[in-house]
Amino acid sequence: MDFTYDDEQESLRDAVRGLLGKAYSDFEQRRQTTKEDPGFSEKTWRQMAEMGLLGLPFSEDDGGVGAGPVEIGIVCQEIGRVIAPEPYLPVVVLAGGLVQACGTPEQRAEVLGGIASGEQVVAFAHDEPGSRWAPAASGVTASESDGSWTLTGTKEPVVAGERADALVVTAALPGGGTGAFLVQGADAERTGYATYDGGRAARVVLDGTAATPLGEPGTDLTASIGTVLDIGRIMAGNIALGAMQTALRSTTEYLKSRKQFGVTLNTFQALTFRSADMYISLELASSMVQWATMVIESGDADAVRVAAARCGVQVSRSSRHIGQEAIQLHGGIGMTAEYSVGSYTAVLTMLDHLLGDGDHHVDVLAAGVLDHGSLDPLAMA
Amino acid sequence: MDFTYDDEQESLRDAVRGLLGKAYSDFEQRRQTTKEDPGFSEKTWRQMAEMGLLGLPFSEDDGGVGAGPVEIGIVCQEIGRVIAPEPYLPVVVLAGGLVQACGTPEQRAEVLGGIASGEQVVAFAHDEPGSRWAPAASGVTASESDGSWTLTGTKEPVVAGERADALVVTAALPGGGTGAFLVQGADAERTGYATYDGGRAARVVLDGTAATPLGEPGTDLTASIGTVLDIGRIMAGNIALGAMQTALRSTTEYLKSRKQFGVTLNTFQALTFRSADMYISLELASSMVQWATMVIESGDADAVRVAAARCGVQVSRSSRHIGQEAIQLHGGIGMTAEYSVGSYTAVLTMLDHLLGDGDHHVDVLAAGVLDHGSLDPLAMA
Amino acid sequence: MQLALSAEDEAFRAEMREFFTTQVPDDIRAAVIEGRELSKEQIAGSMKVLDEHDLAAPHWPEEWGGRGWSDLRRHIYLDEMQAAGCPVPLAFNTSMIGPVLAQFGSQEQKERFLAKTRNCEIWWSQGFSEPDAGSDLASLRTTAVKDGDDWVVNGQKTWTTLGQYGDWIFTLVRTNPEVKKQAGISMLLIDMTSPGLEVRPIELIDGGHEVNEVWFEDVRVPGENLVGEEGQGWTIAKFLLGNERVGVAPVGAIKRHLARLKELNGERIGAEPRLAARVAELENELLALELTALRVVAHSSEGEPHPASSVLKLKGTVLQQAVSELGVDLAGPASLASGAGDGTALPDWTPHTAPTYLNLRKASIYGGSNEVQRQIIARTILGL
Amino acid sequence: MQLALSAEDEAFRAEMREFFTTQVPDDIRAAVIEGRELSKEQIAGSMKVLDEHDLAAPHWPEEWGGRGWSDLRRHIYLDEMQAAGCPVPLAFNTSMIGPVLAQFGSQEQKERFLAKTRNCEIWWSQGFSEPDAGSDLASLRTTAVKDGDDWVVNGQKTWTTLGQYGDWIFTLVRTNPEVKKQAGISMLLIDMTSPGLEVRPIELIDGGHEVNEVWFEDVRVPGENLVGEEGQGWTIAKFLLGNERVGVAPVGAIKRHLARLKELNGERIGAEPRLAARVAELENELLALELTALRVVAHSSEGEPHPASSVLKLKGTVLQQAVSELGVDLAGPASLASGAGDGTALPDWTPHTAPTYLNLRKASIYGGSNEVQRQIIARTILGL
Repeated sequence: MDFTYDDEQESLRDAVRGLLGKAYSDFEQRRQTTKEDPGFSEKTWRQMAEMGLLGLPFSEDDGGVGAGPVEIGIVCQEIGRVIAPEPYLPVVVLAGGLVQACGTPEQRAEVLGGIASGEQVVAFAHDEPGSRWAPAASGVTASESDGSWTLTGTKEPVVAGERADALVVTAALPGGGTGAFLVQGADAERTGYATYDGGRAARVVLDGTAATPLGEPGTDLTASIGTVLDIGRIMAGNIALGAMQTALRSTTEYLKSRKQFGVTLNTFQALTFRSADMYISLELASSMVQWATMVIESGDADAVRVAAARCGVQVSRSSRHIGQEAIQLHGGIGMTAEYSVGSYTAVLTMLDHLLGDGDHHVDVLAAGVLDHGSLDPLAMA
Repeated sequence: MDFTYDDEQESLRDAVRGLLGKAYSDFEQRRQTTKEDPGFSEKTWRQMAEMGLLGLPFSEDDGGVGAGPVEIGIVCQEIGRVIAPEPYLPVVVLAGGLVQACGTPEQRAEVLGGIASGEQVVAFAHDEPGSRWAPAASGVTASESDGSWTLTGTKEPVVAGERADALVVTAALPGGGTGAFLVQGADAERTGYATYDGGRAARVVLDGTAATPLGEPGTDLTASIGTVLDIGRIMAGNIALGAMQTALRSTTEYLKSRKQFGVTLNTFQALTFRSADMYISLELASSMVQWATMVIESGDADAVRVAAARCGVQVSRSSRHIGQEAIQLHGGIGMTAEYSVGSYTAVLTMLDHLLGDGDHHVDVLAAGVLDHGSLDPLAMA
Repeated sequence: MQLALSAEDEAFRAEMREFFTTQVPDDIRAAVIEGRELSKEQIAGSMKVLDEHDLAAPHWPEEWGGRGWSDLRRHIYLDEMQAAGCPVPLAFNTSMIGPVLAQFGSQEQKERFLAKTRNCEIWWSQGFSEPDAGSDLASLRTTAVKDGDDWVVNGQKTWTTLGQYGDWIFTLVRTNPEVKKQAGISMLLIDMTSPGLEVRPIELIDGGHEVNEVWFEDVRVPGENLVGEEGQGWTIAKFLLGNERVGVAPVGAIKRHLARLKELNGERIGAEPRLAARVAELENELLALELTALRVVAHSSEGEPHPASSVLKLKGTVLQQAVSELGVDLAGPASLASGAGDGTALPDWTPHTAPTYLNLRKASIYGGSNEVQRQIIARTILGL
Repeated sequence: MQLALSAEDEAFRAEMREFFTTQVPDDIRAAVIEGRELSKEQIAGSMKVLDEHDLAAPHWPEEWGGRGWSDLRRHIYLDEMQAAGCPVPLAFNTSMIGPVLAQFGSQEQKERFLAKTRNCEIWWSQGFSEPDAGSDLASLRTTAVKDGDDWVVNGQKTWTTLGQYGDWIFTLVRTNPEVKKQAGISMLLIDMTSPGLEVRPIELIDGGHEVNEVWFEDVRVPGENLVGEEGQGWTIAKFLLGNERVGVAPVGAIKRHLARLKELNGERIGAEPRLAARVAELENELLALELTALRVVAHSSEGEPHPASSVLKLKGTVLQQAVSELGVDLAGPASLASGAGDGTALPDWTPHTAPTYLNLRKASIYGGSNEVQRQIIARTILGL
């Protein structure tokens, strides 16, 4: 068991940090970028593609790099550090991840190649009104007629759904179970809007819309969707980890520089002690995120499911604690959109509710709490 | 709605404070008293009888004073302030309360008169191995033969069970339901022991032991037992309130006098802020205890049940917070038996588990949470 | 000790309930209940209705429109008002500058301002905080220099809530830089249409615009607009901030918010024991807070708030935030869709939950941060 | 990054598990697992067994019985030891004075003491804290005055854990009152049978006797018992306290405690979702703590603990206390019967829960209180 990066991983981190650190070297750049559609920088997205980041998890045959979860986690952490608004999680990890897991070789080559090169933004249209982070779909249904498939129903919210060139849409299959389909963006009725974290989402209405089944038509993909969501949860944890690091650093820097009553705020023990508690939350989250990221490598879906829940609980608790305290310790300025820290809290709140919040993950753990005596991290997965 | 004491209530408080404050004017007196059996001062108990405190809730016909719950609450708060070890709650509130509620006129006159005069210590033998604060009994069963009743089974822990002259024992009735019985102390096999709060409890083994049914023989008294337990919970809250007041005061006094690093501890903002949080916990508990005490007066068993749960949740949360922080802010000395504050935490812990802890009470509230829109304290009971 | 309301207070309560649920326009109440943003017209309109029935400022001196109610009645009034979704009268008018003018103002000031303050014909803004004087108010830098009969004001105020609607602003300014920090401060009333005064919006993290910077560049203020004596500003500010904290916990609004979440999510709450317990605990904490408010209010004396009112402010904001956090959690993935607008396919209460949660982080910062409240408790009550 | 253990480490782990579960006497392990108090003989006996297999102090220099293991192996060793219910070697011996003597002691001291320290033939006590020098250790007052070759010691130490069993005590004493607080402190090894030395018990709130006062009245200590240089005591103490914090979170013991509570209450946990969630959250926090320990341990360098070890100490004590609180709650009304003894009709694990809970309040006070740990984190890591 080893928690250190090797040289290549260190280089990757430095390169990503260089790219994103430059793109969002001050917070105003992020703010301006998120003010206008599509809510992220097409230029930065292209540069990420050029650096190979958008194809990082995909196999080389499919136009990717074939890197492992630790590498994807590094990219996600760096995204989190500057809360880069580029839709890496929904496009590469979720949509790309499901195509990688379930697509035919042709679909993989086409869709993943398109994502990796930056030519295609592919959104993951899974959430439905009334759904709560389950892998199954029910509000959108798939029909087949003479070998042609159509989808009907509404997906909302779909992150980056309006900008997307194509959508990976989950839908209830006529024979039961949930399938996934490729839909051309232009074929769906899309209404885009801004989200409170600076991103964009859309309502996607399908009404007999032409769709191509991902993989073997009619196959129930619920399990694969579940695993992709689990990997997404762990990667969301990586993004949150990077964001928490910056939120804490902003806070400690503020305490050192801001004066009240004639002295800097770090003179007030109550505030420094609370910063110490934030650091503890950060360290615990860091351990769980890194561990869960390594569990993905095991390829054991059950282990990944549990690891995603374990990581999810800790990240939820830590990110609420750190996000709330970061604003509080800043005081009024922390509430303003112009200053960075409030946006970090917004992103942490969004990540916490995107794929499952802490209480949701506790339910998973509580259901299995009697299956073991004590946990042994040296023998898990 | 009015939260102030009238003049008579103020006088009662001053009188009780005078008596108990003298009896336990310094903590060492309490410590010495609790070191030896029966764990309380027979002299103080007699003085309490002479002052009328032991018959306070009972009607004048039964040798009591006929005072209301607010007055009993005042006595309990003063007991809590010095954590007087006298068994007021189990003897007067619980055992006496059940006799008052269910006894025949003769039983009331005899038993309550005995309690009020201080001649009889009567214990409440209700808890059984495996029971968790429920009003029903199952481990001790009652049998009747030719109009004579006997009890068989084990009650444990029974507070003041060894010292008691008589016991009020709950038992499963042959025809179903739970009854209550008077048993002479000498007729039961009793094994007494010290409890961690400085008190005494006993295991009471009954084996065909002669018993007199309380009230009409064979009547199911579960509801009355439940109400007496609920009143006991609210009075336990009053004791806890007094104990929390002293625990907080000890803590703030310690912070003002104890020096570390050349200055008194109240120079450290992290500690004073935590004291402020303790004060908030105390105030919230105070409001709930006083309110719930007034609800008893309504005589509405359902309202009392809910008020006991509401008060119980808040007192549990507050007393854990204050008890734990009081020790922590004292540091090492707070861990010693010689210094007072640790014993206050022990008593708070005992009270929290005697008749139902916070989570237990939350279950009661959660079950009814959809029965109303919002709570209206001006229209409750 | 007495649990029940007297028959008279019960009748009073029924009267208040009847008034708020029938006399305040339904569209305004619906907006409040659903957590939508209110327009200036809605807030001022509601105050006008209240004032027409002498209900805008019942705690003021009776001479200026007050009612001489007991504290309990004032509590009932506020409770019923919030339960009905009637907007609470603008604090800047009725809780802050109104009582200040009644206490410290000249007869001319009282006659000129008090009635219009009560019915919101004048919308007041507050000019206290500055970029470098937040919790440490006494270090403020905005100056007022005497020029003939006028004062000339220069400097910058910030965190001016709803300053974009303001007609007048009451400001703390430094009139004497020579003396000890607090001693050199005075209070001026400034017409916000004065030349040289500029209001600049501050965008908040929920995307909303409710606070502002107010800049003063050689703004001339007639000498008659000084409140009280020159150098008395600090005393007046303490009086004002003390009033601000009384009844500052919006218990009624929090209760309404929680009740609404329960109603919208009854099925889940009924099916999930942990969720039911979370709601039950919040509800119980709210009850404890409300009972504490009833205790504290009864012990406040004129102008000198019970120090335990800091408990209400602190715990009130904590619960307000906790209920808003419950809202986001109940909305779940739908909470992302904050900008979805009217056509959304999601339940229409869900998109607003996250912005509300983020916006309410302010509650523990503004109006005396929770750290300031802890300090007050530690010093004033505990003597630490 | 690598999740799995190497084959060699796996084998090592199996070996440790085999050893601890078969070589350490069952009665000792049962006492640990059931949370009963251990006798001096049980603790020392277990150390003797460990030492016979070179497992008492694997982190010491190899020359003095250490094993030169990787940090991971040391973690596995501690983890398996605690999981098996083997008492952890006496910290005063193996974590405190042993490493100090190996680093700062004279050759004679090393030869005289180290082997007997390892196998517990000498039971060491710690003489650091004083009534007026708790967290503020540098203000200690116990004096040692040179008299010929000897030192004469006067003063009082307190919080000496298990001092009633002590053969020797390592003490911080003031040898030079003229210089700056820290500079005048030295470390002396004192035979506890020396005339003038008296151990007085301190009763704790759980009724137990585990700490003591140690009084010194003209106690003569041979000059050869000075560790390091005169005036070097503060440096040595910092070295020692740094070691104390490494691996200070008894993760294995907390896990064992929680697993036992689960086993004893499986039926209720299975039936009550809120209880299951509480257990699941605790278990998850423990996992996070253990993973953090694995990360931190791997980054500690000789004698200079990773500052994040304060995280382990603080969070470890919080979880230890939380698990003990769960124990009392699970015992419910039976927790009252702390003195019930063998004949009790209650489940035999229940009477001990409340005293354990009360006793463990010490965990966040002793060995550097959690306030001290927060200070270390704020200063050393966050630069505040």
